[in-house]
Amino acid sequence: MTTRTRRAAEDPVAMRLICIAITAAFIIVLLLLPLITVFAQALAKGLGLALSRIETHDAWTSIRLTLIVAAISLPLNTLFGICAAWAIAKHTFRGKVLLTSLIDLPFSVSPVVAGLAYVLIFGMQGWLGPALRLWNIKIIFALPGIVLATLFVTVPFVARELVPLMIDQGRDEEEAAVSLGAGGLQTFFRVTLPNIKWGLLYGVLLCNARAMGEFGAVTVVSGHIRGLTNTMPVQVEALYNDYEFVGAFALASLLALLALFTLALKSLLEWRYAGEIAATHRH
Amino acid sequence: MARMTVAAIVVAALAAATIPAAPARAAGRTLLNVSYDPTRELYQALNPLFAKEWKQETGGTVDIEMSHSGSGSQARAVIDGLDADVVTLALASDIDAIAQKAHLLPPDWQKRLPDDSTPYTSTIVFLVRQGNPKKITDWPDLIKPGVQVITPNPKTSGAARWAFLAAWAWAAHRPGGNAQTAKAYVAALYKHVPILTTGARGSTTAFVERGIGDVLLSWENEADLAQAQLGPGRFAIVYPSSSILAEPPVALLDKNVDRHGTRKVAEAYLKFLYSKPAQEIEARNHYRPRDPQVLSEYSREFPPLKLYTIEAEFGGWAKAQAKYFGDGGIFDQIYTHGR
Amino acid sequence: MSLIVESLVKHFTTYPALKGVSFTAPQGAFVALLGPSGSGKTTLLRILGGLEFPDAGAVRFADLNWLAVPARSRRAGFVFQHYALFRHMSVAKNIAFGLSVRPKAERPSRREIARRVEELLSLVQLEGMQDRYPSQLSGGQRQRVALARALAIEPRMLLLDEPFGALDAKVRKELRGWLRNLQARTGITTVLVTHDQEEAFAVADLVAVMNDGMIEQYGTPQDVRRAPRTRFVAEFLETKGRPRSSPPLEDRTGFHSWRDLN
Amino acid sequence: MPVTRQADRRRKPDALPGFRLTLGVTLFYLCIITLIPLAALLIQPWSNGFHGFITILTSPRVLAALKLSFGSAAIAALVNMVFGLLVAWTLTRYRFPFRRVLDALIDLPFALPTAVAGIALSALYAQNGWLGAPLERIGIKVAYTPLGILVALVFIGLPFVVRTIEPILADMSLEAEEAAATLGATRLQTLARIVLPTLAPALMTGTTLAFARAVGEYGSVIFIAGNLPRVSEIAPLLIVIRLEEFDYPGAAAIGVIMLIASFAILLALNLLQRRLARR
Repeated sequence: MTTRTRRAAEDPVAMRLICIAITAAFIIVLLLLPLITVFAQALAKGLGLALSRIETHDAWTSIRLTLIVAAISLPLNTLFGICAAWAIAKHTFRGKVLLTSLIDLPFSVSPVVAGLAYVLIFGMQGWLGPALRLWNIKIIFALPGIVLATLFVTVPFVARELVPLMIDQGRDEEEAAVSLGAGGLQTFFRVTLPNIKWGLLYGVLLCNARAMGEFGAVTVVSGHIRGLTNTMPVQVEALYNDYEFVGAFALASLLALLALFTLALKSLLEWRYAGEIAATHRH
Repeated sequence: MARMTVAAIVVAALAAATIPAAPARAAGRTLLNVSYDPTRELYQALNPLFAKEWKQETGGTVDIEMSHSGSGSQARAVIDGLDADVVTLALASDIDAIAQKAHLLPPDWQKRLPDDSTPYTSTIVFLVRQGNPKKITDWPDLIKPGVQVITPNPKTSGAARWAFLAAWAWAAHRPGGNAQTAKAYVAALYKHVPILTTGARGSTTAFVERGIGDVLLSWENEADLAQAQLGPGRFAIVYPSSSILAEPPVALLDKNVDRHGTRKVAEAYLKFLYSKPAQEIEARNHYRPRDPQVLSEYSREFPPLKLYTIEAEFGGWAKAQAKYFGDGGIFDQIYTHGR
Repeated sequence: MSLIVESLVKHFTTYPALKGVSFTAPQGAFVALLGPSGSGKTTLLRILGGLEFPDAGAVRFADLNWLAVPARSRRAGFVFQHYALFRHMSVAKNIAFGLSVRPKAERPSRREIARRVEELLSLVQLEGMQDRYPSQLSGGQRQRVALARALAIEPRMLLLDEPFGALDAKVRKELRGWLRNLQARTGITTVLVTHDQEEAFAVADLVAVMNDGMIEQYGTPQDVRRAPRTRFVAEFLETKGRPRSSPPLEDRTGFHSWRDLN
Repeated sequence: MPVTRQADRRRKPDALPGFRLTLGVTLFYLCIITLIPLAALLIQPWSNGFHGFITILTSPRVLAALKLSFGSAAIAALVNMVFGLLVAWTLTRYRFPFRRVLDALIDLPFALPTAVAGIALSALYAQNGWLGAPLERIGIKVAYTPLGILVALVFIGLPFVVRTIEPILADMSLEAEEAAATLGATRLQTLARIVLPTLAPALMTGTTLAFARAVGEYGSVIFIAGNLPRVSEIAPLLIVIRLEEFDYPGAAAIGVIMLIASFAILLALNLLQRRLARR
């Protein structure tokens, strides 16, 4: 007899097959098909046309603007995330729950609301608009506004990655470092940072993906000046509305490639450093 | 990891350093033209020509930056500080709003240029699918059972407001027609509208690319463009018995051009739109030119039809905007009672 | 140079941890803080190490207002209950840490640090283990690395928090004797926290029996054993070999599953 | 003598340095980036008093938009709860080909810009799209209907549920399940009475997060929703429309309601987690 007895915590074969089938179907239909659609639509009329659409001046400038916005937002939000995580995870104080909720807030606030809030402050009809105009400082409908809107929506990404990780790790090692004579920065760079680097990298990755892909908040403050204040997602919408479907999906494919790159890098990290990540996750 | 952070900060600093250089405008050399959705191709053709003429006349160079979106949202952006030198929008009330709320130009701006500051006109036509399967020839066909009409949201789209008024004018002028019957007709019409996009482009996309609806109420130029670019032979334009004379006006924003020192070039730019070569380009882009000579040259492209005017029928945009599209206006009433 | 602890009071948000604790110990003494979990001994130790601060009271050591000295300047070698080794550093790096973070002017040369590490490794009998990582060591070995790390900074005071708690009985006994010898040789004032009376009596010169945030009795092991002064002490000494209760987990706030959001 | 710490009586000293610096940076940054702008938003809608605020919010169109946003977000969150649980279970417990690829794809909605997701979904579910065409034949319309909104919201919400319960599932020891089995429980009983209760807090957290995110979603929805007032017009879109109609108080009023709702959800969630962590 070759009947194999099932282990107690194992599910019946039928259940396993059904679960796997549903999971695969669900992920393929819900997630994979839209992704493929982006590339299929971009290449619908040939690779050459898709590439030529990316090479236009407006597309290039939107790519450049997107990179600049990400390059400014990332370090700022990384610094913020580290500071917030250090304060929240390594110390006790009143109002911690409130503070974490505030950090989380941009994450569930509609990005449109964020854009609206900046318009209300910096717009010509807003608080600071007229004064800024007097000084000839441009915030909304220019780079600073786009950066601010992006910062708003990406504020929580690094912090929410680091805080639970650092809470999990406790204060022991930092206390040991201090009792051995290390200063604050030494403690952080030599003890804390090596332990959180993968979490930090993961947070930065997600933050970057969101910063480059933000649409709702940016579209409200961008001004839609082609070749000047259109970020890639805004340009995608503009092209889409111009019937430039190939162009829209070509630019969208770049963003989709970025997303794939993010996923690949994340999976690679998890796979390559699985041991280390697990080790730094728990004792 | 520390090195990575440092590298990221350096990159950011470098990026930040390059920024002021990028959008910096050399005074008087750059014009920002804030326009509405369908004019993209038009100004793409017009701008280089103007730059060339300007160079010939003055020796200076001029760069014209374009911003396109729904007419209403563009006006909003300008009011909120989008630093436009000239606006070329879909209808006068959007520029009125800029005058009222941001005081960037005088209230009588429309008198400053010929033809109510509209160098070209257009109208609302029907775009139907190949072979006109639902046999749509005029306004009454739109409210036949089973017909789906695509038109954007009049609250945000200029084209939609023109379409609304075209329908209204037709209904009010038919035998026995009055405001009551017009309202009933328009209410019935909007019951046939399955989706309401924010801009003209969105509704064209839905109709052409996504295959929704039987008839699109469209700008004449937009319908031509859709037919030419998106699907030769897939669509046909139907001219109804009457429509409206759509006048998309242009204006320079005094406060902004004075601050930028661009008044001269902005004035020249707007005047250029009335010149013969410009009128030719406008005609080729399916806008009806004001110049009678050019218009007659292209008369084949623009079948004559009865066009009501906003002035004569509705007492001008200032009145029409509040009455039909303001809060609690007729459009709101139709919608509240409709669904 | 003696250690003087005067009426330390410490409240955590909900309960008092120390309710006025005083004792003195001469230079070079080996003091054991003995008591059940929750009696305040770890809090007291952490105050001595500069990791916790009392609400009231004073500590004098080496003729200094000890509480005013920041933790990093105290040179108090702290051995944590769970060792708190730097898990991303090799054994050698762990031991060298305290020396390598000194300001440039005071920092020994690389070679000097390497020499010291070697010395300490042989002292704790871990020769040849310098390139291992903490995860590759046994409990007893980790324990000795932690000790070597604390000794590397030439501590003025050695603070041990249940140092043998996580080890099995045989290793515990072995290390205990070794520690006693080491302390005798170096003459560093040492405070050890334990709930195991046998351990306390075996290594310490002086034993402070703690209960509920107070010292019930303080004296030599012989005195305490011979003449328990309170009922608590008597009862505590009787319950020999009572099952080890697990130490309370560190208070965790609400963000435990925050990580899981993304 | 070193500087004594008695100078500051408000806060107990702490062995780990940098608390005040990092908290200061955190608060300053939050103020600049989020709090001040949101305060500006909160001030805006009261120009016509409380009554005006209420009037804006109780107009049928606004009510319908809010109902649609919160309702479809709730349904999407429930769909994600069910499928997310199943997906997470399958991905952590079973081994099968391409498991890693499927697992990696879960994060796609985090990484893919919402506007790209929006145009992709609407192309996919349009009448002539790969999925839209066959669905149309069996009489189901997705694009440009409220169903399309649901699809977009399920899309963006899935990773929240899966990624929240996956680590708990992975950490969960098989021993408890095996113990249940030795005590005579059937597999189904074990799943229902041992596994599910253990997962419940995380499942709830993930579902709430998916909900909170879906309520405010804009980019992926506007392309696929018909944007028909009172049928398929979501609240964030109505904010944009109000803005374009120069109706700042109207836009801000809807924004304020959504802001309050999301903050309440998050606060409740964080308090809940704190309570659960104490258990």
